[in-house]
Amino acid sequence: MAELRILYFAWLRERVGRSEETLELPAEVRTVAALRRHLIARGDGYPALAEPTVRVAVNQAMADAATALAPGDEVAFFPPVTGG
Amino acid sequence: MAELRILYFAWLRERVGRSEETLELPAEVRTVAALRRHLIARGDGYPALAEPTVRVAVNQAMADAATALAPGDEVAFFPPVTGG
Amino acid sequence: MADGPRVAVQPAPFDVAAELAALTAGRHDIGAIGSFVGTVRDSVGGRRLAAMTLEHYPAMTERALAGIVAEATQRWPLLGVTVIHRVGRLQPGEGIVLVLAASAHRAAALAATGFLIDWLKTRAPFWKQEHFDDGTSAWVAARSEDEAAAAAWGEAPPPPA
Amino acid sequence: MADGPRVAVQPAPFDVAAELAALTAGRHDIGAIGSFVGTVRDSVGGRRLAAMTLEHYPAMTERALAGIVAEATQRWPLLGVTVIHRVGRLQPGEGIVLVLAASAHRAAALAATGFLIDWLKTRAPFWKQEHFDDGTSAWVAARSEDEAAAAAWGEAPPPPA
Repeated sequence: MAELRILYFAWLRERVGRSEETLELPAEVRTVAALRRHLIARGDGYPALAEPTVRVAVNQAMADAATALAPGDEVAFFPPVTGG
Repeated sequence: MAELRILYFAWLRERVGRSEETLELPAEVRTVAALRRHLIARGDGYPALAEPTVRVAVNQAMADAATALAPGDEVAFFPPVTGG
Repeated sequence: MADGPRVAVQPAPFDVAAELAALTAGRHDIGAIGSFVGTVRDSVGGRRLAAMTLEHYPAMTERALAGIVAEATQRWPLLGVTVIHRVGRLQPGEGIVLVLAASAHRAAALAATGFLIDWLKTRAPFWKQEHFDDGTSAWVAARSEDEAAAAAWGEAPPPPA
Repeated sequence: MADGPRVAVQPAPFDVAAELAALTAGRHDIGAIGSFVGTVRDSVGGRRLAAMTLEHYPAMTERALAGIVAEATQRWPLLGVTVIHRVGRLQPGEGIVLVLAASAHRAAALAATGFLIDWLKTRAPFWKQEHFDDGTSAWVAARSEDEAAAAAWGEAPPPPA
């Protein structure tokens, strides 16, 4: 896969307006921080990703802004968890 | 009742050789400490009451050496508790 | 607590599911239930255990347990408490004690559960005697860790004689 | 642990008695079992709750729970662990989460129970949405007390982005 799979959960899913999408990885997007900027620039519901509380996981493991991305990765954005 | 009821539990019951007895309250026995001395002086198994870990309850409430005694009281001697 | 705490001392086994159901029956204000079950192990210090006998001081036991429960109820906003302690002869694997504490939130439920079992272990008049496979028996000695655990909750009653 | 921990994420209710029985079946080395049950309350902040929906991130959830259980198993000498978390729509009074931790002694069982639920609350990808009697819904906000409770156990993983 040359694409990223991107998932959204809880109120972020509602604000973005979708639960998942695929994205042909742009050349300049090499980190979580760059992906987040790229998505926010789309406007519509995406600026919700700028909320400072938003968490991110890459390939089902918690990640941070500096985490590197590669084609085929699964990236999930979500609010702080509230289970239990 | 002009008598004390005295109870013994666990290994103290085994050492003293009985689980309970009644005692006509001697005039000089007015506290738990005095009762303990009075019983220890009997010899046989009673010196087990001198063990420093022995606890005492008067009328089903934890007591100490200075607790006053009166006819009709129930006094229990026992080792540190180990339930749970 | 709407129905008051449930405190029992009994030779019969307890049924955790039934006790949980009774504690929460018709209650929708409970958000968290902490529980503790103590059971008889089959070996102690490398020796095989055949059985255990729990002796108690009947006239004092339920009163002591009720006092411990009252203290917990003062310290935390509890919506239900159950304490059941067995007495008599128990086999390895059998339950000895059950503590349940319910509250709106987990911090109170879990803290109260720990408090109840720690205080019960040092303040309720039960004594354990272990019966080994080789036919010998021994009274369990009180552990200083248990005293320390109980004391860590603070405000201990007057020291015993 | 002889049989390994049991971790499940499911829409169906859990059966505490059956889980306890499975955890302890044939085991006589267990002396203490701590447990925690989280349930749906019928009111929140003075508003009546009609139901709650638990959303999760399926590909990540069991992995996150297994990681939390592995951490508990490293920290305490556990003889059995069960973690079951429900997803989907739940009614007031229903169970949300069950944690069981068994050990030879109570200190480990109770500490592991508290650790498992504290870490689960801040590290497992579940989100609660509350549905009120008036037809409105709201996502539950994360509580700073939960972060503090989890952090108090030390050695937090790297902070999220």
